Order: sequence, then structure tokens, then C-alpha cells
Amino acid sequence: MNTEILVLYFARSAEITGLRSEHISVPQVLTSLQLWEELVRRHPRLCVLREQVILAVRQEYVVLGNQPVILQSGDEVAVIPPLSGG
Amino acid sequence: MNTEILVLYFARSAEITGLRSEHISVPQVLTSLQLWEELVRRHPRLCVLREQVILAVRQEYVVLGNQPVILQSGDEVAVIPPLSGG
Amino acid sequence: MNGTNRGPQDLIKLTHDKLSADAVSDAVLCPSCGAVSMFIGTTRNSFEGKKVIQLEYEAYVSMAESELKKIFKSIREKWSTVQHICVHHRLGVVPVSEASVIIGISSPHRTESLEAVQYCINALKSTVPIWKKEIYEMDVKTNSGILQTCAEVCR
Amino acid sequence: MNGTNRGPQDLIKLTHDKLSADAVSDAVLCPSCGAVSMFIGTTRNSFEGKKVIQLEYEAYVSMAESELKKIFKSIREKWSTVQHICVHHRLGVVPVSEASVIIGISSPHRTESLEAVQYCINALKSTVPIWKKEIYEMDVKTNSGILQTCAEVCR
Repeated sequence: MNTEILVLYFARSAEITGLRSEHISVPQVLTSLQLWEELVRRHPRLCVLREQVILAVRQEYVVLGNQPVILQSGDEVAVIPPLSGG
Repeated sequence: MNTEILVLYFARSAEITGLRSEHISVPQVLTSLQLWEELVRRHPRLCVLREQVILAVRQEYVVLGNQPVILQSGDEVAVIPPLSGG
Repeated sequence: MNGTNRGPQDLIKLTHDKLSADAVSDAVLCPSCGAVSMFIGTTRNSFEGKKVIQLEYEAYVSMAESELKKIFKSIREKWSTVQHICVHHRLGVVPVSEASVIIGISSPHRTESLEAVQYCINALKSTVPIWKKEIYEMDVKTNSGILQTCAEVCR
Repeated sequence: MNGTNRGPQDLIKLTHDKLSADAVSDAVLCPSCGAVSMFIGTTRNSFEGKKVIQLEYEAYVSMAESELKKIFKSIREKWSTVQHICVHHRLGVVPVSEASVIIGISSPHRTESLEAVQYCINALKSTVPIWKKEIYEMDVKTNSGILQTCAEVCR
């Protein structure tokens, strides 16, 4: 079953997609890597970030891998390129 | 032979002697301990500082002991109670 | 504010305004503390040999605040006598030489706040979702005398 | 001042005026530096369980300046990338919660200035001829309701 989530793009991922945020529909249960691949399917140029990027799901960091992600309607997922604050 | 030096008193030593500075005549060559004892002879209550105090001769620290001190006319000697700046 | 003893304060501000060292030091001052340690991150005029004109910062604001609170919590676990902790981070354009971040931490004695500030800036840089983008001046000679700018994402 | 690259500056001020964190951070800012680390020593409201009303500082001024210069020299030997070093120390009466000393050090990267500030305040406390005297509030009950002050030399 699918659910609608809000995806936030920051830094280089925002430049690549040309978006700050978008609502998308994804499976309720998937791995963090599958979630990333879903984003790359929509924005193929995101693939250049593959080695550097992590996600934040409901404001908690999640590395790309086999870790299961369980999503509910309205959940916030963010694309997190390498940090450079301070 | 004696020479005239300027002695500066700081912190507790200034309170004890009631002086900020004074000119005194002392031998040109003596040990740092003898120099201290010369000051105590003039201001006996300084003796309470014996275990804590050091001197500064021409603005360089000198501990009390057998170290020889060679003084010239006008030299500045300071009584340095434990530091507490900062 | 400084006349009374408040409980330990966690103070966070993400702002487009210019930062002030006095504002941060005033925010963490307390009558029972003898020490305030601070770190100020400023915009450098060069990065990897290229001339930087200005920096631009963006943040995932709500998560940045929650990550900062996690850092503050772990500071209080490591240095229990730390009193107030304040982080001001600037967003948007920051010209060269101006502060992008100011951290201030107070403690009764100096060692705790000195160590905690060092920990705080290292943790901030590695875990708080904030990004800077350097705006470079291109080499004039290779561009027909026209000054151009080029935006790149900083690692 | 901040628009140009000066050579490394050693800045010392012993003053009876109120100190300012902004003044010190401005003094050490430089366009090629990304970091300013600061330490602010403030007057605590208690010492050894007694209530402190204010502190009074005195200095052997000329020697304090020469000892500070020795510290700056050894900082530059230990951390060669340190850019500007500034120490402002207040003299005379300093009310509770106000700054008695502010140290600011700039460097291209943060580690050097963070470590150098820690070294600087420790060295200052152990080698610079400055003394503080705490002015205490006596216990009212044991003094027939009359508030008295008692000057003692702080260790």
C-alpha cells in the first residue's frame, strides 16, 4: 500500500531537482535505499549524490541501506547532502 | 657597596606595609633570600608572606633562595604575592 | 536578567540578521559563573585557493534545532556544571569576515566551558543540518575582464 | 580594519573601563580566518561559600604587559597559524557578573584558536602579575543588622 509523504530537498539536491519540497506517493514499508531510488527515479540527476547523501525520516538521520523505513501519511523525509554549517 | 633601588609592593604586601613603593638602599650583590630579609627587616609583618611570595627583579621573577642578585642604581624590585588575575 | 540566578538555559537562534558576540555573551552570563567560553565561526575570503566573495547558508530549521538540543543534552551529561548554552547561527548571505555562528557557554570554572565549546562546534559541524554555499570571484583574466560569480556547493 | 589583511597582531589592554566582547572579537577578526575563539572571565557572586559583592583588580602593569607578550610568543611557537591575539584585562572595581578578562584569538581553522585560548587563560593566571581582592558581604545576623564589608586577599 502507498502513502503520501513530504520530501524536502536541501543544498545540492535542491539545485539538482529545482525543488525545495514536493509531495510524493511511496510504499508504506520499504528500505531506506529503496526510498532513495524512488527519489532518483523521479529526478535521475540526483544519482551523482549517491555516495554522499543520507536521508532524514521524521527528522532522524537514516543512512542508505537495507534498514526498513515505515512511513505514514504526511511524514517528512529530507535529502541531506554533506553538512557544512558552522 | 650599597645601591638605591625602587621596591614595589602589590596586593597583600601593599596592605601590610601600607606602601605602594619605596626607595631603599641595599648591597649591590646579595642572594634573593637576603634581599627578601632586608624587606622583612624594614617591615617585620611581611614575614607572614614568606612561604607564598616571590620577587621580580627588573620585571623577571626570582624565587627566594641562594640565587645571586646583582643590583644597579634605580633597579626595580617587586614583591609578588600569589597571582590571582584572570 | 543577569542579576538573578536562573536555571540552566538552552538558547538557540537561527536568524538572517547579523550576529553579535555581546548578545551571546550577555545571554549566557550568570552571577554564579566565573567563565564564559565562546567560539565564533567567520566567513573566510578563500576556499581551496579560490577567492570567496560571500557565503550563503541554508538550514533544515526544525531539525537543526532538534539536533542542537541533542548536542546541548550531551554537553550537560559530559560537563554537569555547565550553566547556560547559547548558539546563534546566521542564515542567508554572510559577507566575508562576518560571523556565521557564535557559541557561548558559561560555567562556574573555566575548564568545563572551554572543553564544552570545543565539543559543541565539532558536534554542530558534523550533525546539524545546515549547509553553506561559497560564492566565488572568477579569475578576471580568463573572463575577458568581466567579473563573474559561480555558485558551487561546498563539501 | 577588517577589510585588509594585516600581519599578525598582538593586542593588549589593561583598563579601568568596562570590557566588551564585541570589541575583542572585532579586534581579532580577519578575512583569511574562519575561527575566533574567546574566553571571558567574569566575577562570581561567591567564593569559598561567602557572598562576594564585587572584585577589585590591581596589576604590575608594565610587567603584566611583558609577561603577556611572552605568552603570545609561546602561543605563536605552538600554533603557527594563529593570526591575531587580543587580551583585555579590567583593573579596579569589577561588579558581580561583569567581565574581568576577555581573550580573543583568530586562526584560519578552529582547532588552533580553541587550543590557544585555553593555553592563554591558563598561562595568564599562572604568570601575569595581576591580583584580585574579593569584597565580601558579612553575615548580617552576626553583625547587629549592620551590613559590613571585609577585604581579604584571594589566594
